[in-house]
Amino acid sequence: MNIQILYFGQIADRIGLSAENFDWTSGLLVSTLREQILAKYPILKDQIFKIAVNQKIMQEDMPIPFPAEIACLPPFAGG
Amino acid sequence: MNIQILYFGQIADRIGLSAENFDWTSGLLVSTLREQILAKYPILKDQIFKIAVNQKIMQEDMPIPFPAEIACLPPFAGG
Amino acid sequence: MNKVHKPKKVLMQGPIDPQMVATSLVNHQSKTNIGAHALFLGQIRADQKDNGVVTGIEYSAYEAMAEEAFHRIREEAFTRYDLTCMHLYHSLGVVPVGQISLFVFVSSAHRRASLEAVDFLVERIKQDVPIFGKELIGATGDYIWKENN
Amino acid sequence: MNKVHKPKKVLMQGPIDPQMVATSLVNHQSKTNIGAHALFLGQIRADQKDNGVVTGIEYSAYEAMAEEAFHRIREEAFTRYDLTCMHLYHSLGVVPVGQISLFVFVSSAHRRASLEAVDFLVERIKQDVPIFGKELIGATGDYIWKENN
Repeated sequence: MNIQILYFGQIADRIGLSAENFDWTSGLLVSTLREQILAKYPILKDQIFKIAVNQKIMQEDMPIPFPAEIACLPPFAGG
Repeated sequence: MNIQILYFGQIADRIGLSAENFDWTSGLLVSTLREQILAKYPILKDQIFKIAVNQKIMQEDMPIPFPAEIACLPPFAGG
Repeated sequence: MNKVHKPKKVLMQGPIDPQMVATSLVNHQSKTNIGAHALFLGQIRADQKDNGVVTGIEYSAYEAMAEEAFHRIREEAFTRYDLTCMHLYHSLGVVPVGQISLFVFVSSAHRRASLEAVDFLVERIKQDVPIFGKELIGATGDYIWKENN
Repeated sequence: MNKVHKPKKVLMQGPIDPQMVATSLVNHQSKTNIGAHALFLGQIRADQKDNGVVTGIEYSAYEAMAEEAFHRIREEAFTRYDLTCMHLYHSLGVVPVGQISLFVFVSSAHRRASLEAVDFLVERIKQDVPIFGKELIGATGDYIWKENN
């Protein structure tokens, strides 16, 4: 099953992509998803980012529900 | 010799006067001047006020120089 | 920060026009070292008193001493905080309910300086400046002398 | 203070017009329980970078989450401080140097509530809202991604 991942700011800029699908399996953790993203995009290895699940910043050890809207968020710059 | 005393706000309002002359003698203290003002205007007996000499708030035990611009200042209400 | 700032007249007759706020901002858009503006405006409240509702405040001041006090407060703020600009305006005369009687405008490169300075300025203006205010009550000419706490 | 406040859209395209500030003030002059307005405005600085001078910031956001974050911050401020009104605006897209990208407007009966609330709001907006900014450098298309500290 697929979940959509949204990329923002310098992350979208670096990988040249603002959204794509990833494979979801039951019990998928935020940390595992992060590893998959870093494996696919080595250019992000020094990039600090938070992962939001359904618009909430998630701890790394939390499982990702299905369906979910995932977002990779680089440091904020509002204000 | 005469010094001018300025009255402001509710003090001027209560005594019906915004300026008048008082007698100055060498060594006149702020506290003595305050007593003279209160003796002349008993209506001020519960009135809180500061005395400014040449636009500076003065301690009660300070002598008043000559010449000097004296002001009786009720509580401030700016802002 | 040792530059001496030219004394500016703070007291002005009547209410402060909200349009002055927009004009002040526009005037600072060419200063491209500014990153933050912090503003405070005092507005007259229709407070309920024993004998009626406040309809306005009539301000008076020991003007020479008040301007000097504003000047000292202003210099102290420039010494304490890393500020680019500062503008202060306070009304004299009658300011009706809903109208503005105090306008504090501070600009700085970074947000903390202007936020802290505006707080400092408002407190010191209330405390140190010989301005007096009559709260006008109802339509009958009643009034109460206001005192800052 | 348990009243629920209708979510309002905070994000808007392009710079914030200083005229909006005057209009906001005028719109609050009929609220005669207001005694204090505290405002904060963020303006784009022409910072010197290694490869040139900043000419503007291009903002983007995870818009749905950003609006939700603004809404939560707003509700928290209403809970913490005794406020009458609160209005927040943040730019998206390009905001040139000298122009305004953030406008925080807080009104209260007494000064402390609005002064403290505006400080709280500015810090929380910087920290909690997924807004991203590209500092545009010179005229050559260079840029640096901005990060709040």
